[in-house]
Amino acid sequence: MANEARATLRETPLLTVIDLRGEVTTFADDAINSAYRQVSERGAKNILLNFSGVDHLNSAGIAIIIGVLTETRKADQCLLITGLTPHYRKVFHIMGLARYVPIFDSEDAARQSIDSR
Amino acid sequence: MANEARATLRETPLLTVIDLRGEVTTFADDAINSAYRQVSERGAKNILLNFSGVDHLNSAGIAIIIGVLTETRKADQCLLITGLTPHYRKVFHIMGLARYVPIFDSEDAARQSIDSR
Amino acid sequence: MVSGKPTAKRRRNRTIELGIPSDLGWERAAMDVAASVARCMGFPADRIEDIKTAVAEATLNAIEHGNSLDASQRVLIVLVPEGEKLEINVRDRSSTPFPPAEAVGAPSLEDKLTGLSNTRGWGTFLIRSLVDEVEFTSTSEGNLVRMVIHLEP
Amino acid sequence: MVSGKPTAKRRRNRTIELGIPSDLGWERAAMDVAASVARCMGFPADRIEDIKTAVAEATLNAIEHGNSLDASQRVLIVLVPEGEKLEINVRDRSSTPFPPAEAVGAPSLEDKLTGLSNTRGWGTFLIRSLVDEVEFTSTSEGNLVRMVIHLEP
Ligand SMILES: Nc1ncnc2c1ncn2[C@@H]1O[C@H](COP(=O)(O)OP(=O)(O)O)[C@@H](O)[C@H]1O
Ligand SMILES: Nc1ncnc2c1ncn2[C@@H]1O[C@H](COP(=O)(O)OP(=O)(O)O)[C@@H](O)[C@H]1O
Repeated sequence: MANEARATLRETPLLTVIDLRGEVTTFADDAINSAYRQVSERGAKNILLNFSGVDHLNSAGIAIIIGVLTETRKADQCLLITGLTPHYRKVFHIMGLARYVPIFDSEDAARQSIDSR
Repeated sequence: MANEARATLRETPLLTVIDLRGEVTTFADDAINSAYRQVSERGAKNILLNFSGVDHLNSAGIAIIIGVLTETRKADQCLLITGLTPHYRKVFHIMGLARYVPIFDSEDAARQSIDSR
Repeated sequence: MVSGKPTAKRRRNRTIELGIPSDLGWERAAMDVAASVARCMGFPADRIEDIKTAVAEATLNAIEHGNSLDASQRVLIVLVPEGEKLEINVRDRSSTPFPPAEAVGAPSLEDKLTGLSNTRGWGTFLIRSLVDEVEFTSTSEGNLVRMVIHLEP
Repeated sequence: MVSGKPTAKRRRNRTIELGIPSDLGWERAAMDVAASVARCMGFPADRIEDIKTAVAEATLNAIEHGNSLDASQRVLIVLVPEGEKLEINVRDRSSTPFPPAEAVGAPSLEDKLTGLSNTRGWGTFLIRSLVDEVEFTSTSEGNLVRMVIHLEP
Protein backbone atom coordinates (compact mmCIF):
# COMPACT_ATOMS: atom_id res chain seq x y z
CA MET A 1 0.00 0.00 0.00
CA ALA A 2 1.22 3.43 -0.88
CA ASN A 3 -0.11 5.12 2.17
CA GLU A 4 0.82 2.84 5.02
CA ALA A 5 -0.20 3.72 8.52
CA ARG A 6 2.44 5.29 10.69
CA ALA A 7 2.22 6.06 14.39
CA THR A 8 4.88 8.28 15.91
CA LEU A 9 5.30 9.30 19.53
CA ARG A 10 5.66 12.83 20.79
CA GLU A 11 6.12 13.89 24.43
CA THR A 12 4.45 17.17 25.29
CA PRO A 13 3.60 18.82 28.59
CA LEU A 14 0.83 16.76 30.25
CA LEU A 15 0.21 14.54 27.21
CA THR A 16 1.95 11.78 25.33
CA VAL A 17 0.80 12.17 21.75
CA ILE A 18 0.55 9.37 19.20
CA ASP A 19 0.46 11.05 15.79
CA LEU A 20 -1.30 8.80 13.30
CA ARG A 21 -0.66 9.14 9.59
CA GLY A 22 -1.79 7.45 6.37
CA GLU A 23 -4.54 4.87 6.25
CA VAL A 24 -6.02 3.57 9.49
CA THR A 25 -7.36 0.23 8.27
CA THR A 26 -6.69 -3.38 9.22
CA PHE A 27 -3.07 -2.86 8.10
CA ALA A 28 -2.53 -0.26 10.82
CA ASP A 29 -2.69 -2.90 13.57
CA ASP A 30 1.05 -3.28 14.19
CA ALA A 31 1.87 0.41 13.90
CA ILE A 32 -0.79 1.50 16.37
CA ASN A 33 -0.37 -1.32 18.86
CA SER A 34 3.39 -1.05 19.02
CA ALA A 35 3.15 2.71 19.49
CA TYR A 36 0.70 2.12 22.31
CA ARG A 37 2.99 -0.48 23.92
CA GLN A 38 5.92 1.94 23.85
CA VAL A 39 3.83 4.69 25.37
CA SER A 40 2.71 2.34 28.15
CA GLU A 41 6.23 1.19 28.87
CA ARG A 42 7.19 4.81 29.40
CA GLY A 43 4.47 4.92 32.03
CA ALA A 44 2.37 7.52 30.22
CA LYS A 45 -0.94 8.28 31.90
CA ASN A 46 -2.56 10.64 29.43
CA ILE A 47 -2.42 9.51 25.83
CA LEU A 48 -3.68 11.62 22.95
CA LEU A 49 -4.41 9.91 19.63
CA ASN A 50 -4.00 12.54 16.95
CA PHE A 51 -5.85 11.71 13.70
CA SER A 52 -5.02 14.90 11.85
CA GLY A 53 -2.57 13.17 9.49
CA VAL A 54 -4.96 10.32 8.71
CA ASP A 55 -6.33 10.29 5.18
CA HIS A 56 -8.54 7.21 5.43
CA LEU A 57 -10.19 5.45 8.32
CA ASN A 58 -12.54 2.47 8.19
CA SER A 59 -14.36 0.19 10.59
CA ALA A 60 -11.42 -2.22 10.82
CA GLY A 61 -9.20 0.71 11.78
CA ILE A 62 -11.68 1.90 14.37
CA ALA A 63 -11.72 -1.64 15.79
CA ILE A 64 -7.98 -1.27 16.45
CA ILE A 65 -8.67 1.98 18.32
CA ILE A 66 -11.33 0.16 20.38
CA GLY A 67 -8.67 -2.41 21.24
CA VAL A 68 -6.36 0.35 22.47
CA LEU A 69 -9.22 1.92 24.41
CA THR A 70 -9.87 -1.44 26.10
CA GLU A 71 -6.21 -1.65 27.14
CA THR A 72 -6.06 1.91 28.45
CA ARG A 73 -9.13 1.27 30.58
CA LYS A 74 -7.51 -1.83 32.08
CA ALA A 75 -4.25 0.04 32.70
CA ASP A 76 -5.99 3.03 34.23
CA GLN A 77 -4.66 5.33 31.55
CA CYS A 78 -6.62 8.16 30.03
CA LEU A 79 -7.14 8.09 26.26
CA LEU A 80 -8.07 11.27 24.39
CA ILE A 81 -8.70 11.89 20.70
CA THR A 82 -8.18 14.86 18.39
CA GLY A 83 -7.85 15.63 14.69
CA LEU A 84 -10.99 13.84 13.49
CA THR A 85 -12.83 15.33 10.53
CA PRO A 86 -16.47 16.28 11.22
CA HIS A 87 -17.52 13.10 9.37
CA TYR A 88 -15.47 10.73 11.50
CA ARG A 89 -16.45 12.65 14.59
CA LYS A 90 -20.03 11.86 13.65
CA VAL A 91 -19.11 8.20 13.04
CA PHE A 92 -17.49 7.98 16.49
CA HIS A 93 -20.69 9.40 17.95
CA ILE A 94 -22.91 6.99 16.02
CA MET A 95 -20.82 4.09 17.33
CA GLY A 96 -21.14 5.38 20.87
CA LEU A 97 -17.37 5.70 21.15
CA ALA A 98 -17.64 9.37 22.05
CA ARG A 99 -19.16 8.30 25.39
CA TYR A 100 -15.99 6.40 26.32
CA VAL A 101 -13.26 8.61 24.93
CA PRO A 102 -13.32 12.42 24.89
CA ILE A 103 -12.89 13.97 21.45
CA PHE A 104 -11.29 17.42 21.18
CA ASP A 105 -11.09 20.04 18.46
CA SER A 106 -7.38 20.52 18.99
CA GLU A 107 -4.37 19.25 20.88
CA ASP A 108 -4.50 22.40 23.01
CA ALA A 109 -8.10 21.79 23.96
CA ALA A 110 -7.16 18.25 25.02
CA ARG A 111 -4.26 19.57 27.08
CA GLN A 112 -6.46 22.14 28.79
CA SER A 113 -8.93 19.45 29.79
CA ILE A 114 -6.13 17.61 31.59
CA ASP A 115 -4.75 20.79 33.12
CA SER A 116 -8.09 21.86 34.55
CA ARG A 117 -8.80 18.57 36.31
CA MET B 1 -23.98 19.76 -13.23
CA ALA B 2 -23.29 20.30 -9.60
CA ASN B 3 -20.26 22.46 -10.03
CA GLU B 4 -21.12 24.89 -12.79
CA ALA B 5 -18.58 27.39 -13.99
CA ARG B 6 -18.94 30.90 -12.69
CA ALA B 7 -16.99 33.97 -13.75
CA THR B 8 -17.28 37.09 -11.62
CA LEU B 9 -15.69 40.49 -12.21
CA ARG B 10 -13.61 42.41 -9.74
CA GLU B 11 -12.04 45.83 -10.28
CA THR B 12 -8.69 46.29 -8.58
CA PRO B 13 -5.93 48.85 -8.98
CA LEU B 14 -4.32 48.34 -12.41
CA LEU B 15 -6.16 45.08 -13.14
CA THR B 16 -9.65 43.91 -13.95
CA VAL B 17 -9.91 40.45 -12.48
CA ILE B 18 -12.16 37.66 -13.76
CA ASP B 19 -12.46 35.15 -10.92
CA LEU B 20 -13.25 31.72 -12.31
CA ARG B 21 -14.93 29.09 -10.17
CA GLY B 22 -16.16 25.53 -10.57
CA GLU B 23 -15.50 23.42 -13.64
CA VAL B 24 -13.88 25.04 -16.66
CA THR B 25 -15.10 22.65 -19.37
CA THR B 26 -17.19 23.08 -22.49
CA PHE B 27 -20.07 24.21 -20.25
CA ALA B 28 -18.08 27.25 -19.11
CA ASP B 29 -18.34 28.88 -22.54
CA ASP B 30 -21.15 31.33 -21.76
CA ALA B 31 -19.91 32.27 -18.31
CA ILE B 32 -16.38 33.07 -19.47
CA ASN B 33 -17.30 34.79 -22.73
CA SER B 34 -19.96 36.99 -21.19
CA ALA B 35 -17.57 37.99 -18.40
CA TYR B 36 -14.99 38.87 -21.02
CA ARG B 37 -17.52 40.91 -23.02
CA GLN B 38 -18.48 42.92 -19.93
CA VAL B 39 -14.87 43.57 -19.10
CA SER B 40 -14.24 44.77 -22.65
CA GLU B 41 -17.26 47.04 -22.63
CA ARG B 42 -15.87 48.72 -19.56
CA GLY B 43 -12.75 49.42 -21.59
CA ALA B 44 -10.43 47.33 -19.42
CA LYS B 45 -6.89 47.08 -20.75
CA ASN B 46 -5.32 44.64 -18.31
CA ILE B 47 -7.37 41.53 -17.62
CA LEU B 48 -6.35 38.91 -15.09
CA LEU B 49 -7.95 35.46 -15.30
CA ASN B 50 -7.84 34.00 -11.81
CA PHE B 51 -8.10 30.18 -11.76
CA SER B 52 -7.70 29.73 -8.02
CA GLY B 53 -11.35 28.76 -7.50
CA VAL B 54 -11.35 26.27 -10.39
CA ASP B 55 -11.64 22.63 -9.38
CA HIS B 56 -11.53 21.05 -12.82
CA LEU B 57 -10.13 22.19 -16.13
CA ASN B 58 -9.99 20.25 -19.37
CA SER B 59 -8.92 20.79 -22.97
CA ALA B 60 -12.36 22.08 -23.96
CA GLY B 61 -12.13 24.63 -21.16
CA ILE B 62 -8.65 25.66 -22.24
CA ALA B 63 -10.00 26.09 -25.78
CA ILE B 64 -12.38 28.73 -24.39
CA ILE B 65 -9.42 30.52 -22.81
CA ILE B 66 -7.62 30.42 -26.17
CA GLY B 67 -10.70 32.05 -27.68
CA VAL B 68 -10.52 34.85 -25.11
CA LEU B 69 -6.79 35.22 -25.72
CA THR B 70 -7.47 35.58 -29.45
CA GLU B 71 -9.97 38.35 -28.74
CA THR B 72 -7.69 40.23 -26.34
CA ARG B 73 -4.90 40.18 -28.92
CA LYS B 74 -7.23 41.68 -31.53
CA ALA B 75 -8.49 44.30 -29.08
CA ASP B 76 -5.00 45.21 -27.93
CA GLN B 77 -5.79 44.20 -24.37
CA CYS B 78 -3.32 42.45 -22.10
CA LEU B 79 -4.39 39.07 -20.70
CA LEU B 80 -2.67 37.66 -17.61
CA ILE B 81 -3.23 34.42 -15.70
CA THR B 82 -2.91 33.39 -12.06
CA GLY B 83 -4.12 30.69 -9.70
CA LEU B 84 -3.13 27.66 -11.79
CA THR B 85 -2.02 24.53 -9.94
CA PRO B 86 1.49 23.30 -10.79
CA HIS B 87 -0.08 20.61 -12.97
CA TYR B 88 -2.12 22.99 -15.11
CA ARG B 89 0.79 25.39 -15.26
CA LYS B 90 2.75 22.53 -16.79
CA VAL B 91 -0.14 21.81 -19.18
CA PHE B 92 -0.21 25.48 -20.29
CA HIS B 93 3.53 25.22 -20.93
CA ILE B 94 3.20 21.96 -22.88
CA MET B 95 0.55 23.58 -25.06
CA GLY B 96 2.81 26.56 -25.68
CA LEU B 97 0.21 28.90 -24.16
CA ALA B 98 2.72 30.20 -21.65
CA ARG B 99 4.52 31.90 -24.55
CA TYR B 100 1.45 34.01 -25.33
CA VAL B 101 0.04 34.78 -21.92
CA PRO B 102 2.11 35.47 -18.78
CA ILE B 103 1.33 33.17 -15.86
CA PHE B 104 1.85 34.49 -12.33
CA ASP B 105 2.10 32.88 -8.90
CA SER B 106 -0.26 35.41 -7.40
CA GLU B 107 -2.52 38.33 -8.17
CA ASP B 108 0.04 40.62 -6.56
CA ALA B 109 2.81 39.34 -8.77
CA ALA B 110 0.60 40.01 -11.80
CA ARG B 111 -0.12 43.54 -10.57
CA GLN B 112 3.55 44.26 -10.00
CA SER B 113 4.36 43.22 -13.54
CA ILE B 114 1.92 45.83 -14.84
CA ASP B 115 3.13 48.46 -12.39
CA SER B 116 6.78 48.02 -13.34
CA ARG B 117 6.22 48.42 -17.06
CA MET C 1 -27.04 14.91 -16.72
CA VAL C 2 -29.60 12.88 -14.90
CA SER C 3 -33.25 13.65 -15.48
CA GLY C 4 -36.59 12.32 -16.61
CA LYS C 5 -38.39 9.10 -15.81
CA PRO C 6 -36.15 6.08 -15.91
CA THR C 7 -37.39 3.18 -18.01
CA ALA C 8 -35.66 -0.18 -17.62
CA LYS C 9 -33.42 0.53 -20.59
CA ARG C 10 -32.68 4.13 -19.64
CA ARG C 11 -31.85 2.91 -16.18
CA ARG C 12 -29.40 0.34 -17.47
CA ASN C 13 -27.79 2.92 -19.69
CA ARG C 14 -27.32 5.47 -16.99
CA THR C 15 -25.55 3.22 -14.54
CA ILE C 16 -21.92 3.57 -13.61
CA GLU C 17 -20.32 0.19 -13.06
CA LEU C 18 -17.07 -0.57 -11.34
CA GLY C 19 -15.48 -4.01 -11.13
CA ILE C 20 -12.56 -4.61 -8.77
CA PRO C 21 -10.51 -7.62 -7.62
CA SER C 22 -11.12 -8.94 -4.12
CA ASP C 23 -7.97 -7.48 -2.65
CA LEU C 24 -7.99 -5.20 0.37
CA GLY C 25 -7.35 -1.64 -0.73
CA TRP C 26 -9.40 -1.49 -3.93
CA GLU C 27 -12.43 -0.38 -1.91
CA ARG C 28 -10.79 3.05 -2.24
CA ALA C 29 -11.61 3.00 -5.95
CA ALA C 30 -15.25 2.29 -5.11
CA MET C 31 -15.33 5.19 -2.64
CA ASP C 32 -13.85 7.53 -5.21
CA VAL C 33 -16.32 6.66 -7.96
CA ALA C 34 -19.24 6.89 -5.56
CA ALA C 35 -18.00 10.29 -4.43
CA SER C 36 -17.65 11.59 -7.96
CA VAL C 37 -21.10 10.39 -8.97
CA ALA C 38 -22.60 11.90 -5.80
CA ARG C 39 -20.77 15.15 -6.47
CA CYS C 40 -22.13 15.25 -10.03
CA MET C 41 -25.64 14.76 -8.65
CA GLY C 42 -25.24 17.70 -6.29
CA PHE C 43 -25.08 15.91 -2.94
CA PRO C 44 -23.77 18.14 -0.13
CA ALA C 45 -20.26 17.47 1.19
CA ASP C 46 -21.37 15.76 4.41
CA ARG C 47 -23.67 13.35 2.54
CA ILE C 48 -20.83 12.52 0.16
CA GLU C 49 -18.75 11.52 3.19
CA ASP C 50 -21.60 9.29 4.41
CA ILE C 51 -21.86 7.68 0.97
CA LYS C 52 -18.11 7.10 0.80
CA THR C 53 -18.05 5.36 4.18
CA ALA C 54 -21.12 3.22 3.41
CA VAL C 55 -19.68 2.16 0.03
CA ALA C 56 -16.28 1.47 1.58
CA GLU C 57 -17.78 -0.76 4.27
CA ALA C 58 -20.06 -2.65 1.87
CA THR C 59 -17.19 -3.17 -0.58
CA LEU C 60 -14.82 -4.21 2.18
CA ASN C 61 -17.34 -6.80 3.39
CA ALA C 62 -17.77 -8.08 -0.16
CA ILE C 63 -13.99 -8.40 -0.57
CA GLU C 64 -13.34 -9.88 2.84
CA HIS C 65 -16.40 -11.93 3.77
CA GLY C 66 -18.23 -12.37 0.46
CA ASN C 67 -15.26 -13.29 -1.71
CA SER C 68 -12.97 -14.38 1.16
CA LEU C 69 -10.09 -12.26 -0.16
CA ASP C 70 -9.87 -14.51 -3.21
CA ALA C 71 -8.48 -12.06 -5.78
CA SER C 72 -9.81 -14.18 -8.63
CA GLN C 73 -13.35 -13.30 -7.52
CA ARG C 74 -14.56 -9.85 -8.40
CA VAL C 75 -16.73 -7.31 -6.65
CA LEU C 76 -19.13 -5.31 -8.80
CA ILE C 77 -20.30 -1.88 -7.72
CA VAL C 78 -23.23 -0.49 -9.72
CA LEU C 79 -24.30 3.11 -9.19
CA VAL C 80 -27.70 4.22 -10.45
CA PRO C 81 -28.24 7.98 -10.33
CA GLU C 82 -31.96 8.71 -10.56
CA GLY C 83 -32.66 12.40 -10.23
CA GLU C 84 -33.52 12.71 -6.57
CA LYS C 85 -31.77 9.61 -5.32
CA LEU C 86 -28.67 7.53 -5.80
CA GLU C 87 -28.88 3.75 -5.67
CA ILE C 88 -25.69 1.81 -5.06
CA ASN C 89 -25.45 -1.96 -5.45
CA VAL C 90 -22.47 -3.93 -4.19
CA ARG C 91 -22.35 -7.50 -5.43
CA ASP C 92 -20.01 -10.33 -4.50
CA ARG C 93 -19.83 -14.04 -5.38
CA SER C 94 -20.31 -15.34 -1.86
CA SER C 95 -21.58 -18.88 -1.43
CA THR C 96 -22.44 -18.10 2.21
CA PRO C 97 -25.52 -15.95 2.66
CA PHE C 98 -25.56 -12.83 4.85
CA PRO C 99 -26.13 -13.68 8.50
CA PRO C 100 -29.77 -13.11 9.58
CA ALA C 101 -30.54 -9.52 10.56
CA GLU C 102 -30.80 -10.41 14.26
CA ALA C 103 -27.22 -11.67 14.20
CA VAL C 104 -25.97 -8.31 13.02
CA GLY C 105 -27.95 -6.01 15.29
CA ALA C 106 -26.36 -2.90 16.78
CA PRO C 107 -23.00 -4.00 18.17
CA SER C 108 -22.47 -3.46 21.89
CA LEU C 109 -19.48 -1.26 22.52
CA GLU C 110 -19.67 -2.18 26.21
CA ASP C 111 -19.21 -5.89 25.32
CA LYS C 112 -16.28 -5.07 23.10
CA LEU C 113 -14.60 -2.88 25.71
CA THR C 114 -14.92 -5.60 28.32
CA GLY C 115 -13.64 -8.28 25.97
CA LEU C 116 -17.00 -10.06 25.76
CA SER C 117 -17.02 -9.68 21.99
CA ASN C 118 -14.62 -9.04 19.15
CA THR C 119 -13.73 -5.39 18.49
CA ARG C 120 -14.76 -5.78 14.82
CA GLY C 121 -18.34 -6.02 13.55
CA TRP C 122 -19.19 -2.38 12.77
CA GLY C 123 -19.51 -2.47 8.97
CA THR C 124 -23.17 -3.41 8.63
CA PHE C 125 -24.12 -1.12 11.51
CA LEU C 126 -22.39 1.85 9.89
CA ILE C 127 -24.01 1.16 6.52
CA ARG C 128 -27.45 1.07 8.15
CA SER C 129 -26.71 4.28 10.04
CA LEU C 130 -25.41 6.28 7.08
CA VAL C 131 -27.76 5.53 4.17
CA ASP C 132 -31.51 6.13 3.82
CA GLU C 133 -32.44 2.61 2.68
CA VAL C 134 -30.52 -0.64 2.71
CA GLU C 135 -31.37 -4.17 1.65
CA PHE C 136 -29.24 -7.28 1.99
CA THR C 137 -30.05 -10.03 -0.50
CA SER C 138 -28.42 -13.45 -0.82
CA THR C 139 -28.87 -15.45 -4.01
CA SER C 140 -27.17 -18.42 -5.58
CA GLU C 141 -25.02 -15.94 -7.50
CA GLY C 142 -23.73 -14.24 -4.38
CA ASN C 143 -24.64 -11.49 -1.96
CA LEU C 144 -25.97 -8.06 -2.81
CA VAL C 145 -26.13 -4.91 -0.69
CA ARG C 146 -28.49 -2.34 -2.15
CA MET C 147 -28.22 1.14 -0.66
CA VAL C 148 -30.27 4.22 -1.51
CA ILE C 149 -29.41 7.80 -0.57
CA HIS C 150 -31.83 10.65 -1.17
CA LEU C 151 -30.74 14.07 -2.32
CA GLU C 152 -33.26 15.76 -0.01
CA PRO C 153 -33.34 14.07 3.38
CA MET D 1 -1.49 -5.60 -3.64
CA VAL D 2 0.04 -5.87 -7.07
CA SER D 3 3.00 -8.14 -7.52
CA GLY D 4 4.37 -11.12 -9.37
CA LYS D 5 4.30 -12.04 -13.05
CA PRO D 6 0.93 -11.50 -14.64
CA THR D 7 -0.46 -14.47 -16.51
CA ALA D 8 -3.45 -13.90 -18.76
CA LYS D 9 -5.84 -14.99 -16.04
CA ARG D 10 -4.11 -13.12 -13.23
CA ARG D 11 -4.11 -10.06 -15.44
CA ARG D 12 -7.82 -10.28 -16.09
CA ASN D 13 -8.48 -10.75 -12.41
CA ARG D 14 -6.46 -7.77 -11.33
CA THR D 15 -8.12 -5.27 -13.59
CA ILE D 16 -10.35 -2.48 -12.37
CA GLU D 17 -13.16 -1.82 -14.80
CA LEU D 18 -15.41 1.19 -14.98
CA GLY D 19 -18.37 1.55 -17.32
CA ILE D 20 -20.04 4.93 -17.77
CA PRO D 21 -22.79 6.38 -19.96
CA SER D 22 -21.74 8.65 -22.82
CA ASP D 23 -22.80 11.84 -21.11
CA LEU D 24 -20.45 14.77 -20.57
CA GLY D 25 -19.42 14.91 -16.94
CA TRP D 26 -18.98 11.22 -16.18
CA GLU D 27 -15.34 11.46 -17.25
CA ARG D 28 -14.87 12.74 -13.70
CA ALA D 29 -15.63 9.25 -12.40
CA ALA D 30 -12.96 7.84 -14.70
CA MET D 31 -10.43 10.40 -13.43
CA ASP D 32 -11.25 9.54 -9.84
CA VAL D 33 -10.86 5.78 -10.26
CA ALA D 34 -7.64 6.23 -12.19
CA ALA D 35 -6.34 8.49 -9.43
CA SER D 36 -7.19 6.03 -6.69
CA VAL D 37 -5.60 3.11 -8.52
CA ALA D 38 -2.48 5.20 -9.22
CA ARG D 39 -2.38 6.27 -5.58
CA CYS D 40 -2.61 2.64 -4.43
CA MET D 41 0.30 1.79 -6.72
CA GLY D 42 2.45 4.52 -5.21
CA PHE D 43 2.60 7.01 -8.07
CA PRO D 44 3.85 10.45 -6.99
CA ALA D 45 1.32 13.30 -6.82
CA ASP D 46 2.43 15.02 -10.04
CA ARG D 47 2.19 11.78 -12.03
CA ILE D 48 -1.29 11.17 -10.65
CA GLU D 49 -2.28 14.57 -12.04
CA ASP D 50 -0.86 13.61 -15.44
CA ILE D 51 -2.79 10.33 -15.36
CA LYS D 52 -6.02 12.10 -14.38
CA THR D 53 -5.75 14.55 -17.26
CA ALA D 54 -4.85 11.85 -19.81
CA VAL D 55 -7.75 9.65 -18.68
CA ALA D 56 -10.13 12.62 -18.68
CA GLU D 57 -9.20 13.57 -22.24
CA ALA D 58 -9.37 10.01 -23.58
CA THR D 59 -12.72 9.44 -21.88
CA LEU D 60 -14.06 12.77 -23.07
CA ASN D 61 -13.09 11.89 -26.65
CA ALA D 62 -14.77 8.50 -26.30
CA ILE D 63 -17.96 10.13 -24.99
CA GLU D 64 -17.98 12.99 -27.47
CA HIS D 65 -16.41 11.69 -30.68
CA GLY D 66 -16.48 7.91 -30.25
CA ASN D 67 -20.03 7.55 -28.97
CA SER D 68 -21.30 10.91 -30.31
CA LEU D 69 -22.83 11.80 -26.92
CA ASP D 70 -25.34 8.96 -27.34
CA ALA D 71 -26.04 8.10 -23.71
CA SER D 72 -27.21 4.61 -24.67
CA GLN D 73 -23.65 3.80 -25.72
CA ARG D 74 -21.20 3.12 -22.95
CA VAL D 75 -17.53 3.90 -22.44
CA LEU D 76 -15.45 1.23 -20.75
CA ILE D 77 -12.31 2.16 -18.82
CA VAL D 78 -10.08 -0.79 -17.89
CA LEU D 79 -7.14 -0.22 -15.56
CA VAL D 80 -4.44 -2.87 -15.34
CA PRO D 81 -1.97 -2.32 -12.50
CA GLU D 82 1.17 -4.36 -13.16
CA GLY D 83 3.79 -3.73 -10.54
CA GLU D 84 5.96 -1.13 -12.20
CA LYS D 85 3.42 0.21 -14.65
CA LEU D 86 -0.22 1.08 -15.02
CA GLU D 87 -2.03 0.34 -18.26
CA ILE D 88 -5.27 2.17 -18.95
CA ASN D 89 -7.61 1.25 -21.79
CA VAL D 90 -10.47 3.49 -22.85
CA ARG D 91 -12.93 1.83 -25.18
CA ASP D 92 -15.86 3.30 -27.07
CA ARG D 93 -18.32 1.94 -29.66
CA SER D 94 -17.35 4.32 -32.45
CA SER D 95 -18.12 3.27 -36.01
CA THR D 96 -15.71 5.94 -37.29
CA PRO D 97 -12.04 5.09 -36.84
CA PHE D 98 -9.54 7.47 -35.25
CA PRO D 99 -8.18 9.99 -37.77
CA PRO D 100 -4.73 9.01 -39.06
CA ALA D 101 -1.86 10.13 -36.84
CA GLU D 102 -0.76 12.81 -39.33
CA ALA D 103 -4.16 14.46 -39.02
CA VAL D 104 -3.76 14.86 -35.29
CA GLY D 105 -0.18 16.10 -35.12
CA ALA D 106 0.83 18.79 -32.63
CA PRO D 107 -1.80 21.50 -32.90
CA SER D 108 -0.54 24.93 -33.87
CA LEU D 109 -1.40 27.50 -31.24
CA GLU D 110 -0.39 30.23 -33.69
CA ASP D 111 -3.02 29.03 -36.18
CA LYS D 112 -5.64 28.94 -33.45
CA LEU D 113 -4.79 32.43 -32.19
CA THR D 114 -5.02 33.86 -35.68
CA GLY D 115 -8.30 32.09 -36.38
CA LEU D 116 -6.78 29.76 -38.98
CA SER D 117 -7.96 26.73 -37.04
CA ASN D 118 -10.49 25.83 -34.39
CA THR D 119 -9.47 26.51 -30.77
CA ARG D 120 -10.26 22.85 -29.87
CA GLY D 121 -8.14 19.84 -30.82
CA TRP D 122 -5.84 19.46 -27.78
CA GLY D 123 -7.04 16.16 -26.32
CA THR D 124 -4.91 13.73 -28.29
CA PHE D 125 -1.89 16.02 -28.02
CA LEU D 126 -2.21 16.21 -24.24
CA ILE D 127 -2.60 12.44 -23.92
CA ARG D 128 0.57 11.90 -25.97
CA SER D 129 2.43 14.48 -23.89
CA LEU D 130 1.43 13.16 -20.48
CA VAL D 131 1.72 9.35 -20.70
CA ASP D 132 4.74 7.15 -21.41
CA GLU D 133 3.15 5.04 -24.14
CA VAL D 134 -0.03 5.46 -26.12
CA GLU D 135 -1.66 3.43 -28.87
CA PHE D 136 -4.84 4.26 -30.81
CA THR D 137 -6.60 1.23 -32.27
CA SER D 138 -9.80 1.17 -34.33
CA THR D 139 -11.71 -2.09 -34.73
CA SER D 140 -15.16 -3.04 -35.86
CA GLU D 141 -16.17 -2.99 -32.17
CA GLY D 142 -15.10 0.61 -31.68
CA ASN D 143 -12.04 2.66 -30.82
CA LEU D 144 -9.50 1.92 -28.12
CA VAL D 145 -6.91 4.21 -26.54
CA ARG D 146 -4.28 2.23 -24.64
CA MET D 147 -2.08 4.28 -22.35
CA VAL D 148 0.83 3.09 -20.20
CA ILE D 149 2.43 5.02 -17.37
CA HIS D 150 5.58 3.79 -15.64
CA LEU D 151 6.16 4.10 -11.95
CA GLU D 152 9.84 4.97 -12.48
CA PRO D 153 10.24 7.34 -15.42
N1 LIG E 1 -20.78 -9.59 1.74
C1 LIG E 1 -20.86 -10.51 2.73
N2 LIG E 1 -20.89 -11.83 2.46
C2 LIG E 1 -20.94 -12.75 3.45
N3 LIG E 1 -20.99 -12.44 4.75
C3 LIG E 1 -20.98 -11.15 5.10
C4 LIG E 1 -20.91 -10.11 4.11
N4 LIG E 1 -20.93 -8.92 4.76
C5 LIG E 1 -20.98 -9.20 6.07
N5 LIG E 1 -21.00 -10.53 6.30
C6 LIG E 1 -21.05 -11.23 7.61
O1 LIG E 1 -21.60 -10.33 8.56
C7 LIG E 1 -20.71 -10.15 9.65
C8 LIG E 1 -20.81 -8.73 10.16
O2 LIG E 1 -20.25 -7.84 9.23
P1 LIG E 1 -19.85 -6.39 9.67
O3 LIG E 1 -20.92 -5.82 10.50
O4 LIG E 1 -19.54 -5.60 8.47
O5 LIG E 1 -18.54 -6.52 10.56
P2 LIG E 1 -17.07 -7.03 10.23
O6 LIG E 1 -16.85 -6.92 8.77
O7 LIG E 1 -16.19 -6.13 11.01
O8 LIG E 1 -17.03 -8.45 10.73
C9 LIG E 1 -19.34 -10.52 9.11
O9 LIG E 1 -18.45 -10.92 10.09
C10 LIG E 1 -19.68 -11.60 8.12
O10 LIG E 1 -19.79 -12.84 8.76
N1 LIG F 1 -12.58 8.14 -29.46
C1 LIG F 1 -12.63 8.73 -30.67
N2 LIG F 1 -13.43 8.22 -31.65
C2 LIG F 1 -13.52 8.82 -32.85
N3 LIG F 1 -12.84 9.93 -33.19
C3 LIG F 1 -12.01 10.48 -32.28
C4 LIG F 1 -11.87 9.93 -30.98
N4 LIG F 1 -11.00 10.68 -30.29
C5 LIG F 1 -10.62 11.67 -31.11
N5 LIG F 1 -11.22 11.56 -32.32
C6 LIG F 1 -11.07 12.47 -33.49
O1 LIG F 1 -9.83 13.13 -33.38
C7 LIG F 1 -10.01 14.55 -33.37
C8 LIG F 1 -8.98 15.19 -32.48
O2 LIG F 1 -9.27 14.92 -31.13
P1 LIG F 1 -8.63 15.78 -29.96
O3 LIG F 1 -7.20 16.00 -30.27
O4 LIG F 1 -8.89 15.11 -28.70
O5 LIG F 1 -9.36 17.19 -30.02
P2 LIG F 1 -10.88 17.63 -29.74
O6 LIG F 1 -11.52 16.55 -28.94
O7 LIG F 1 -10.77 18.91 -29.03
O8 LIG F 1 -11.47 17.77 -31.12
C9 LIG F 1 -11.43 14.77 -32.92
O9 LIG F 1 -11.96 15.98 -33.37
C10 LIG F 1 -12.14 13.55 -33.53
O10 LIG F 1 -12.47 13.78 -34.87
